[in-house]
Amino acid sequence: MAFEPKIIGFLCNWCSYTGADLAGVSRIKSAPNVRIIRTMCSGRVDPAFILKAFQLGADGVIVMGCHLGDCHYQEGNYKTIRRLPFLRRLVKGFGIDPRRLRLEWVSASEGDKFALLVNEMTEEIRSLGPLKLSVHHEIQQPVAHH
Amino acid sequence: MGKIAIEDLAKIQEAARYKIALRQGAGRVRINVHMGTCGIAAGARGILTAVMKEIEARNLHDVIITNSGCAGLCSQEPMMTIEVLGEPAPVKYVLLTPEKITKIIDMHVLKGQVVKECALALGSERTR
Amino acid sequence: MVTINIDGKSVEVLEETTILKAAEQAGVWIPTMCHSEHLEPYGVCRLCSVEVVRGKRSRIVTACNFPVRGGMTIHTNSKKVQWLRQVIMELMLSRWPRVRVVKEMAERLAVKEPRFPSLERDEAEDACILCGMCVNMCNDVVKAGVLGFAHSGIKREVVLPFDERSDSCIVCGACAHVCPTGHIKVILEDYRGKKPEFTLGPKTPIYVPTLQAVPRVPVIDAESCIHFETGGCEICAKVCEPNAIDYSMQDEIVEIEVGQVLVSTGFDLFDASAMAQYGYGRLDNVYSSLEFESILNSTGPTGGKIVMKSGKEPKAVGIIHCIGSRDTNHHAYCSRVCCMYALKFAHLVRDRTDAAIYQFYIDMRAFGKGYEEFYNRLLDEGVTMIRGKAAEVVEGCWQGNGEPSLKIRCEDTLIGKFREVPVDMVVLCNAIEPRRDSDAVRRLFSISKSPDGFFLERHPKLDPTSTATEGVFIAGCAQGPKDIPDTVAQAGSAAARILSVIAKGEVEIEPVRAMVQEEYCSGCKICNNLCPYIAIEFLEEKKVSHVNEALCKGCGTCVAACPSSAMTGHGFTDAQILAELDGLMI
Amino acid sequence: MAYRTYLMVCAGTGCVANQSMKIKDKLESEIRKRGLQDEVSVVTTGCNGFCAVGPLMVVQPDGIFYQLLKETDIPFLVEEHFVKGRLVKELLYTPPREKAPIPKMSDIPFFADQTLIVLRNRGLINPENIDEYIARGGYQALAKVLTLMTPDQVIQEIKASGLRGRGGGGFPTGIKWETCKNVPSDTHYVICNADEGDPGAFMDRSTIESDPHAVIEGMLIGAYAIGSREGYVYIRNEYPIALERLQVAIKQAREYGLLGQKIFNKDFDFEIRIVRGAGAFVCGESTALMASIEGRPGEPRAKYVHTVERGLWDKPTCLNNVETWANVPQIIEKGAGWFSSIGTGDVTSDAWGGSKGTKVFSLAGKVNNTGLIEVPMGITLRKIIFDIGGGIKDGKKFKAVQTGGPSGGFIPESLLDLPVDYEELTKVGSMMGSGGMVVADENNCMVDMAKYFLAFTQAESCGKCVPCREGTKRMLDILEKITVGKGTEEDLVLLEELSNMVVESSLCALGGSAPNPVLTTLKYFREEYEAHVKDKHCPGHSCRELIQYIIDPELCLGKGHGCHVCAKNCPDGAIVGETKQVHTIDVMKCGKCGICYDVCKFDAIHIE
Repeated sequence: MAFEPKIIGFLCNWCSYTGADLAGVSRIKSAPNVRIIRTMCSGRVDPAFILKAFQLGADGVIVMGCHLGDCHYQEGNYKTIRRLPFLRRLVKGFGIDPRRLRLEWVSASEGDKFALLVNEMTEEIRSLGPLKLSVHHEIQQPVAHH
Repeated sequence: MGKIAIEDLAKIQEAARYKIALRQGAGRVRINVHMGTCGIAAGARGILTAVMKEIEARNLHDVIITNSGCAGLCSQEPMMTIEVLGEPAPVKYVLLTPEKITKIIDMHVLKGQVVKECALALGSERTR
Repeated sequence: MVTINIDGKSVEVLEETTILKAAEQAGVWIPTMCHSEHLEPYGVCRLCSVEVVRGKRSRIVTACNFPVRGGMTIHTNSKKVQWLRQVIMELMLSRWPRVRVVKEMAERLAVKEPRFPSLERDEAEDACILCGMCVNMCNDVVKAGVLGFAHSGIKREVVLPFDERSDSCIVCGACAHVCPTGHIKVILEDYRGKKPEFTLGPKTPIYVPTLQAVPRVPVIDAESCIHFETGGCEICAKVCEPNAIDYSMQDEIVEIEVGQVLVSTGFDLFDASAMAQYGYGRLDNVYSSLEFESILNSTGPTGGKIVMKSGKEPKAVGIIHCIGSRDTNHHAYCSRVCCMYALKFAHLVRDRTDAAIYQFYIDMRAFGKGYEEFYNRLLDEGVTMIRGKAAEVVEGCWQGNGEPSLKIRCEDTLIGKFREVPVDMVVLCNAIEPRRDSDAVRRLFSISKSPDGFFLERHPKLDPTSTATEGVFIAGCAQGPKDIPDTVAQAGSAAARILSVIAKGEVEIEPVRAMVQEEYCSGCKICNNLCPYIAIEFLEEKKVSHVNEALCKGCGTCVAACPSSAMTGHGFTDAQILAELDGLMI
Repeated sequence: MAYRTYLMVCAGTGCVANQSMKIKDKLESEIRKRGLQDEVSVVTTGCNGFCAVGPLMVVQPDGIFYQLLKETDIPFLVEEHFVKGRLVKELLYTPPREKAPIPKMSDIPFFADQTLIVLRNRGLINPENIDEYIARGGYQALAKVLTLMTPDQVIQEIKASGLRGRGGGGFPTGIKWETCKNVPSDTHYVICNADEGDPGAFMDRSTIESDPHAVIEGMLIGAYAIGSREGYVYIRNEYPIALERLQVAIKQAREYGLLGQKIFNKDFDFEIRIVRGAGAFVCGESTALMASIEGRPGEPRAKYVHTVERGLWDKPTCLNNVETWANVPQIIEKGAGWFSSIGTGDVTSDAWGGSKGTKVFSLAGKVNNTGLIEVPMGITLRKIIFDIGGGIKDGKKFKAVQTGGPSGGFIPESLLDLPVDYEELTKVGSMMGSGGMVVADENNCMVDMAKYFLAFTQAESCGKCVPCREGTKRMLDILEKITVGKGTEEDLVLLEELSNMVVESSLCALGGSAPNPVLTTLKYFREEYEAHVKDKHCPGHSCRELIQYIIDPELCLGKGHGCHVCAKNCPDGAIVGETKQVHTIDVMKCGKCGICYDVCKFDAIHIE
């Protein structure tokens, strides 16, 4: 069966998570590949989580937050916009294609934009194929030990 | 003169009193120097100046100096008539010289005594 | 107070009031021709001469400016006074035979034919009778000091400086207002950049916005009020008994501590001039819905009479729906209320005039209770409903009497034909759109907006009147176009939500907070200036940071930034998120 | 240097206009030529009042009065009188209808019958020299007031003196000062009204030209009494010499500390500013004058609130005429008793009960001795006109005298024995007014004179109120109709009715008094109006349309032998006749210019 990418989405509670909810309410069809974690603000997303996600086998990570200026906590997304681009250059070092990590602003009213992003990301990761990291092998083995 | 006080008023008044008095034609003594052509020729002008000098020297404020035409006695020129308020008749003095003038002014004008030796006669036609 | 006797009646008045005022109080009429209550008495026409007797002396004085004193007897109609008035009247009538106020006063004083020949130069109906009221008004009240008298004696006349248009004239029209003969005309043309057009606005600088205004109190438009221009006039202050007028009032910024806010900032009307084809702002008699609403309003500029700019009643009225609504170039959404008020307009036009009415609609959305029945009633009343979006409004004159009028071009989809409907007046149903400053307001209350620009409610179905932000509620058209019943319902619900919180006395807040584990904290202070709410302070003695729980909103930014993971966030600890990650990976 | 003789050369406007300044220069040069410059001093003085015989000079201390001087007479005069001491008979004054000249000024009736208070210094002092004013006792009154008298005492003195306004109204000055003083205010103003707008009146001008300091001292005393620190003199711009002399006097007074701060080191400051009138007659009225000082157009306001309460810039203001102010120093110096001993009536009980002191009149018209006279109140018109005035010119018959300028009335011969004072003149329909006195003789047409004065007031009307603006215009139209022979009987009735209306309801005194000339001529000379209306004939022979020029055949042929001079000069070619024949005038063509009447040496032409 075709490769189904696993994408982790970190969504901020006030804008993108509500946008996603709106997409659902508006019955917009979109790919199920993105698995969502809700954080109070996109600023809460620690780069460590993203790396952990890749480590745990995620093929792509997308972080969504409010448009600049809309953040419920005034400046949360300004921190994110400094961390994420830096992180994207960093992951190259781990052999992860930067396109597997994206940062997008989705406001509460942009349900269709959320769906669009999800489909777009899914196709892109599918084209990139599964993420093969040397670390993946050890993980499988210990699991096998149990 | 700058800011004046009330006392200055009197001073100014005093200084100009003679001028004003003359202008009002008020005076106690009237000296009339006869200046007909012959009188002038006989030196009446000098007499007039002398009289004025004497008056000014003594700072008299009530003497009127006038001149008039010839009195008719050309031989006695220069002549002058002195009339004093309250005196019955004017006195005519003749053959005058500056020296006589001072004597006449002292004696007659100031003390009211006629200087006989210089006087021609008592009385003459009224000028007023 | 002093008592005086006027024509046998004894009157008590304040000392120093004029005989004229005392006479008014005693109900005695005294003729005046150069008197106005706004101005100091001028006393030049002398018509108001009366006979005053004090002790044994009687004399003739002018009533308008003679100060009253105790024990005075005044005869306002003695033989001598009547004779004086008659001769003066004859003089005025002979010089100004056709001036209305002069003719009326002459009649009242029974002066028929003047015994003097006319001067053959002031025979116009609006001749100047040299009463001086305009000059005094301009100099003493308005204080612009433009008008004045020139020449003396019989050649005396009122002049502008150098007989030219004066720059210090503030075009207030006070002189024309006070001129008894209409000699002074204010020329309505482009004068110093002020283009006087038929404004629906107020006629005077001080006005009550509308009789339904809350509070129903007059306001002063500082732009056009004489006082703010020259420091003069102040007539409104003089006539206001409770002297409630204080020119020095300024706008004040008032800060009020509140727990919760209901944002019901309403809507803006779509500017129809953006759709040039309808000629709004270009053609006469093309009104927006709100302008037509003010014409219908009985306290509005036309007092409720439906009139065109020319002042005449229209013979035919066209009402065009969906201007700016249901239009991808402007607003895709339907403004919801236009259909119904358009029907109301049609009904009122039918009721107040006998004009033919045409409505151009796409779909008649009579969705509410009793709405459909109203629509059917309108159909019975003979309103022509044309199903088809009006394409264009053009000029045309169809009544053949040279009266300018309009033509509406549209396609009648029901009969599949192209039609050109001749009308006199067009009413556009402008779309309801978010306020121009809604973005700023949104950021102020940190609430977000929906795709059409209105404020975003927490949940479109389950919670339309509150927002994602705690304590901020919305209601009315700020949340989206709606009519009055819906707005009232929303307002009620928002108020109820607010009251319920107030009733509880305290507010539950989510326990999401950041906290410093002092053992791990290395005192690096990275988190200190990170926090937008300055909730993290540095304890000098312990050399560790500490979170002020009251200020912290729990966004977690500091948790992510802490290099030694000393900062944890309740409810969103690292462990919890990582656990979620694990969960997602199977 | 004490001079023995002073030549008091008159430098009033009238004499200056007749070249008296040139005469003065000639005198000085002739005296210098003869070396008499240390004995004889030439002094220019203010107007002596005898304008008819100007330019004139008085030789003091002899008191000899020389008149009608010409520059060419001077060398002979200096030689004759100052060198030889003989009078020059031709230059002396010979009263009309008499042969012998009268050398002494004090013997000339024109001067002898006058009582000088306001004009006491005229001809005696040089007005531009403050010392001469002080020498004549000037500023003693001010010193007395500032040292010995309180403001109230000054006011009581003026009230006791019975002095009344010389501007024309005759309001008791003492009461005016007292009311003004008692009005509480931080500022009081004192004004001297030297506008003197009526034609033929020049009393104020001569008073200021001869003795400006009298006015200044009077204002100082008034200001002290009222408690004012600021005074204005509103003087006509058409009086250049008076204006200049006033400015010089004020400058000198200021130098002597008599104006400015701490006058006589007393706690009294006073400053006088001069405001020049722009030539409007109405600005002689107090409220119009004050409006003019404030820079507003000169229009009167209703005086229901008197200017003593609210005048200049709404502050209490005391406005008096030049002559009133000039009387004040004398009253203070010589006491109220002395002043009230002159004039009529009794003012002890009622301030309006009498007219005290003297009045300066400008005698003009058809009298021989036209000029400026100051006579005691109560003197009869006959004495003024015939004794002082030297009777009617050319022996013509007296017809009427007009007192009070254009606001006054005409008084017929029957009332010549009327004593001149406020009440009497008002009773007969005229008024004291400023003091203009114009004598008319048989050749004056009363209607024409009334028209002349009304034309003046109508032209000077400020136009503010309807009765005066419209009323005087219509009255003038009617008078014009009458003087061209188109007047009707109803016109006379209408004229009288209009006049009474204008008097009763006009806003200010200009309108209130403008009809007086018409009303008095109607009252006393009704028959002349009737003549104009019914027989289209002008008794005074001056209304052009109503007179004819006729040649008397006997005189023309008999004496003139048809000299044809009149025909040659007649502009209209209306005289028919050849030389040596009787000439006749074609009435239709005759333009009534009167040239033939003037050129005919044989008086063959007379007017019907």
